[in-house]
Amino acid sequence: MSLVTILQHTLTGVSLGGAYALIAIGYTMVYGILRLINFAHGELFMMAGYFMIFAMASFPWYLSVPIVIIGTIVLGVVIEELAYKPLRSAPRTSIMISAIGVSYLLQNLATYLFTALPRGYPELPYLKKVFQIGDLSSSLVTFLTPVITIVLVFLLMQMINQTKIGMAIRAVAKDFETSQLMGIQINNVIIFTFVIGSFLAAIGSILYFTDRMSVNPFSGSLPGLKCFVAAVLGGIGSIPGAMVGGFILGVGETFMVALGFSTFSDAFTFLLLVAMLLFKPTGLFGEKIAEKV
Amino acid sequence: MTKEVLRLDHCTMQFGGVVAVDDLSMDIHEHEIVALIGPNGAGKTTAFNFVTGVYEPTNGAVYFNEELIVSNRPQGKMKKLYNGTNRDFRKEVVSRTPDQITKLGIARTFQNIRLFKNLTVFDNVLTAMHMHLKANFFSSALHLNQHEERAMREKTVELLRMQDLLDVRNEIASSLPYGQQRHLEIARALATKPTLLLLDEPAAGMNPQETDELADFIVKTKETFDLTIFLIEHHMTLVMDISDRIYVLDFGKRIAHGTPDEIQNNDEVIKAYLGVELDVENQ
Amino acid sequence: MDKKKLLKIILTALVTAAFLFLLFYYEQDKRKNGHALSILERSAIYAVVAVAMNMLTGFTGLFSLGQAGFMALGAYTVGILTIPLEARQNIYYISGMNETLASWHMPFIPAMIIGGLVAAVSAALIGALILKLKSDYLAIATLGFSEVIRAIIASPQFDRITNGSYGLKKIPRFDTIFIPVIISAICILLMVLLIRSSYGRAFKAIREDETAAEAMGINLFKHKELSFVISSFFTGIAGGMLAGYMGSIDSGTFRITLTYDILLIVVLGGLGSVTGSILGSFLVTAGREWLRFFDEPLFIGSWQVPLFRTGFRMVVFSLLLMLVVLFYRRGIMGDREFSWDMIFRFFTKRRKKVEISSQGGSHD
Amino acid sequence: MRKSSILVFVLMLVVLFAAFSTVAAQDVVTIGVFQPQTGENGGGGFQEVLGTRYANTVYPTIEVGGKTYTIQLYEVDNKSDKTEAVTAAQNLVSKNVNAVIGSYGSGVSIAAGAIFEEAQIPAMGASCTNPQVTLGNDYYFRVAFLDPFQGTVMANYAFQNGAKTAAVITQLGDDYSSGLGKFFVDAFVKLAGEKAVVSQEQFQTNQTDFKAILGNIKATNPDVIFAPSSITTAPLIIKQAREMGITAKIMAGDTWENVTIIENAGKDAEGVVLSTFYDEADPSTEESAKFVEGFKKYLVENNQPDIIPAVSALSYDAYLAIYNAMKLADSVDPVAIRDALVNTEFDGVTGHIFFDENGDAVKNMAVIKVIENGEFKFLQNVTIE
Repeated sequence: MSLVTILQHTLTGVSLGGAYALIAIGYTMVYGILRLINFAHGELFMMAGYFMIFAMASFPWYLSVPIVIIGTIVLGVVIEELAYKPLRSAPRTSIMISAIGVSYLLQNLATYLFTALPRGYPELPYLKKVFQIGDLSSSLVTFLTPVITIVLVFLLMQMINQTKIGMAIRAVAKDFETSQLMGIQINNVIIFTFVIGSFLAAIGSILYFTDRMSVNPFSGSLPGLKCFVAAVLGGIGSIPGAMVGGFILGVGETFMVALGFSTFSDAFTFLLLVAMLLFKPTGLFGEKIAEKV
Repeated sequence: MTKEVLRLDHCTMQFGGVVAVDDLSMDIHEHEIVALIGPNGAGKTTAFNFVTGVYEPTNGAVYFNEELIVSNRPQGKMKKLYNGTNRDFRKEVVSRTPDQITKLGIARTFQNIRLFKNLTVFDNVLTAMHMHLKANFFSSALHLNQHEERAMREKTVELLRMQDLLDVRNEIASSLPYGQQRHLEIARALATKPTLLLLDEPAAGMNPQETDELADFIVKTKETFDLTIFLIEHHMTLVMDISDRIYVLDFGKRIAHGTPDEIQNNDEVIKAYLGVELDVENQ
Repeated sequence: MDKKKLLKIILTALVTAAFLFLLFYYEQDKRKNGHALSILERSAIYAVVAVAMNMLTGFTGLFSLGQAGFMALGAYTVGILTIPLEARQNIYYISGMNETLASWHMPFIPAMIIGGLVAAVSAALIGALILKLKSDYLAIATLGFSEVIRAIIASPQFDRITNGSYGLKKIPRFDTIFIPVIISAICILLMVLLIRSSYGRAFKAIREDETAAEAMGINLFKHKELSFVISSFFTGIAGGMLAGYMGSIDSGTFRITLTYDILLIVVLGGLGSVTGSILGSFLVTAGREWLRFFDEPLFIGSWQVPLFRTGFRMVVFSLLLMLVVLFYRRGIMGDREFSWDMIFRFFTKRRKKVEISSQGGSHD
Repeated sequence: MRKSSILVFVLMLVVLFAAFSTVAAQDVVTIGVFQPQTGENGGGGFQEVLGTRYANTVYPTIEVGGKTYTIQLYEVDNKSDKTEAVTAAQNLVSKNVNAVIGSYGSGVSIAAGAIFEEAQIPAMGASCTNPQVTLGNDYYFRVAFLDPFQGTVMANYAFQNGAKTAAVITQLGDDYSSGLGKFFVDAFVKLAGEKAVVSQEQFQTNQTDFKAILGNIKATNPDVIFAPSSITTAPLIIKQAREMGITAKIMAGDTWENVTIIENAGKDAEGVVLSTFYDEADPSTEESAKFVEGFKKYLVENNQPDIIPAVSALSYDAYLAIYNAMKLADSVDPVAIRDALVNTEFDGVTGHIFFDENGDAVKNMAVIKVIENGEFKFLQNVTIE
């Protein structure tokens, strides 16, 4: 494998990883607070793709992007309110099943509304411009994705660490019951978490689909699962962890395929997950939680 | 003196930098009722937990019937972190899982009752006999061990009768009143056929009358089942009434040891513990 | 009391006989009843997987999402071993078949049992790795392994064994519905016996409280592994039956959606209820067919009802399931089992209500 | 509460069941339309359904045995899923259909084949090109050519147009893609030598990122890339390849003749070459001319782009084949239709059609098209003897 090829693969991997990272943050934040694998998050990401297609059909891009973001946030919060909130006191299995149900529903709904045919993703100006550096060739979005990811993660970290709501999020993630007793409005915190998760999913969706150019009702499910794995890798509940996990996964997967093991690229993802859970269950950046007997 | 049943040998339990139990040594002899008392957070339950294999002690050993069952020394990072009193680290490392320890004949109850909540009272006790199942997996799964199964059921009925739980045997465990849940937990522990029974605050949440009954009951159970009992309890009247000997822990350290009378008159105990806690507990 | 018992036995016998008679009646005109028969056949197969999953999730408290993978192992084993020798050349038309395997052939039942064993052995290996994981992590890990199994089956490296991407066909299909129904009944019976045995009680103890179970001398790993392996064995058997039902299989059949289908059956029927799972598998399988009219344009007079078009069925179906999950959380049966007493009570209560209301009514 | 909900549930089921049973009519021939309308191949399946529906409007009745029968279509969705396909096929059998058309996607056709054979109902595949569909099944026929032929055609075309090296991308677990890829490799190696295929890559179902694969292909710098795959993946492969600066000619099989690809891949799709069954610009038969005119209108009526998908033409021909067989048999009995199909010969939209001993249409000509200015343009006919 020549150096150019390696660089090309690395670029691909990092860019893929950036998009993974943005989605993984949604998983990690929700899991941190509700201890719920939000299976529907991948579908939210897919729906954001469709929102963009319809927004761009009637509006210029600078209006479409906010529309997509708002639409995705609304959808994310609606899912929370309708499918998770009523089950707050139910066993964890019930909520998880509800999440699987929502993801199933969204897939079927998308198939029904938009047919199973893939839809072309609209091009945002500038983003698809192809760059040529020596033998390396790539579009702007590929370069931009990891940069945007890192910037957003930085801003998010600032918010979590500096603001009041960020503090509330950390408190709830640490101890649900106690923070409730301390007078934190749990439901507001949860809604806010979903707002952030959905916002990032919308951005991730724009970057991901601009790079991959078409959306179909199933384009969310596998990336969704992988992003959860990324979140676990980084340590569930940890935002920088989710980002690092996303990059590891993106690069690792790309090289697996590049080395001719595409059959096993998914296997690689899940084996990585199992290995991580067995040897360092808290992930790279996670905190250890002691269990009381 | 009678046979030694349980011995803790310089046991230290440390979580990160916090020393929960510091260099605890104690022994319990056959047919004794020994109580471990101390203020909240003194490390009593922690001691139970490493005896029963839930935790591994950071350093020290546990002997059961003079056989070494648990032994550990600080390893890796723990070695640097170690700040227990005893620097005399043990050599051998022996670890057992809770189920292995139960198989040796040590049964326990839990401070915050851990019943099989959605099973019936009857099944709670019957389940605890699974450990002694003689039939192999296939004959059990195919119900070919009818004889054994019947014997187990009879035994369960007997245990429930002794605990006055026979009338409620088809109730769901979590629907029982608190006192009965405690009794059920003891019945379930007895079903594992222990020789040493560890009771973690059995009187917690009971009214005075129930507590009195419990005291009688513990003594009676000890006799009937030929048991040795190791008890954690806050309820001083109960402890003083039934214990043969008492160990007192404060901040993980053993501060006193002796008969109930000796403990009641021990200045250090009164200072560390009785003065503060008894008022609250015996209101 | 004895009278009631006798009544129950008679009722059970009657219902069984009625069911068998229905099957027999359907069998008389297989062509006309083909659709109904295939729904029943598929329900019977799904019931086995659903009960197996329930044993793991509902009774042992291990949330596993690996069903599709273990079904794939069972199905491929049956496929490879039962395809008639003369058809094999045609099927492995791309890379040919492994010489040793090419000469192996056996009837359905032994092949199915081997399929179950293959699934069980794989489960034992996977279980040893991952059963220490806690609830949702376990779910994701099993789901992952299920995908790994599927990827391996489809990989070109295994072309000569599994026929890789090309799938298997000409697997002998069941001649009569009685074969799958009887096998399924036997499997479910075996699982029920296990659940009601001492081991079953130990499983439930683990579900209820791991720490307490361990303190009662129950070895967590051994019992979890046991539950996982046995559940996978029956899942493999069901996979083998699925191969016999479909006649042709490929790796695409065993995607995550298959696992989700089974999960929905279990949830609909009630976690912890065997009869619930059986009922659920019938309702889900048949419900999908019944809901087919949602896919066709509906006219009331000359007015075309909006929304009714292809795909609507699945939307309605998933909405129904969400409703169950949200408002009927414990499923149809909860964690109870069907019993005649339940029916008796249902009627006596109703009668009482009627009596009360008729008394009230006597005033005017 | 609980009981009343059970009652409601039972009632609901009863109502559903009642609604489900249909009313039988007299003098009706039913043709089952066995197609995926949802799932992975939902899009292509729908295009085939349209072709059949249109054929039904053109030939709504048939006179057989002195009686006039109304031809009714009975559509079932096999959801692109084999398990569903079995139930869907059984549904058709139970509905006593006289013949079946379908399906898009070879896998589901193979799954249903055994059931149709058992029930002795003739089935006419439209675009399922895998040899396994008809092989060893006396009741399955098809109007399309086969993958081995198609693979050879594309290999020949590539070689004749100066390609010395080729890369192949196929989808794991997809018999169409893997099979066609394999036939191409075999044929190309025969023509251009052992080392002519420089790279063979596979991707997973639902994979959307092909850059790793394409990165490898870029490194081997082939003259052509042969990437038979579903229409879902096609635009992704095309666009990502161009973005990465790969200039090799991209080629594929019949599935790619679908407007979706041009819509989604935009100008990157220019120059893509594919083999297909039929060219609307070159109506070879009388039927064909009639079809082009009528079907375009029909497409517009149904809110579809007015470019005729080849699969629609094929499913129209599948309908015609059964229609002609019924005429020839002078009966609507399924077995009689099957027996007549063996001898049926007619001019369809996609050419003159008759069937060989396997039940495959004897076709030795494929149409090669290229995407130019956002349209599929006829390039040449390739005939292989």
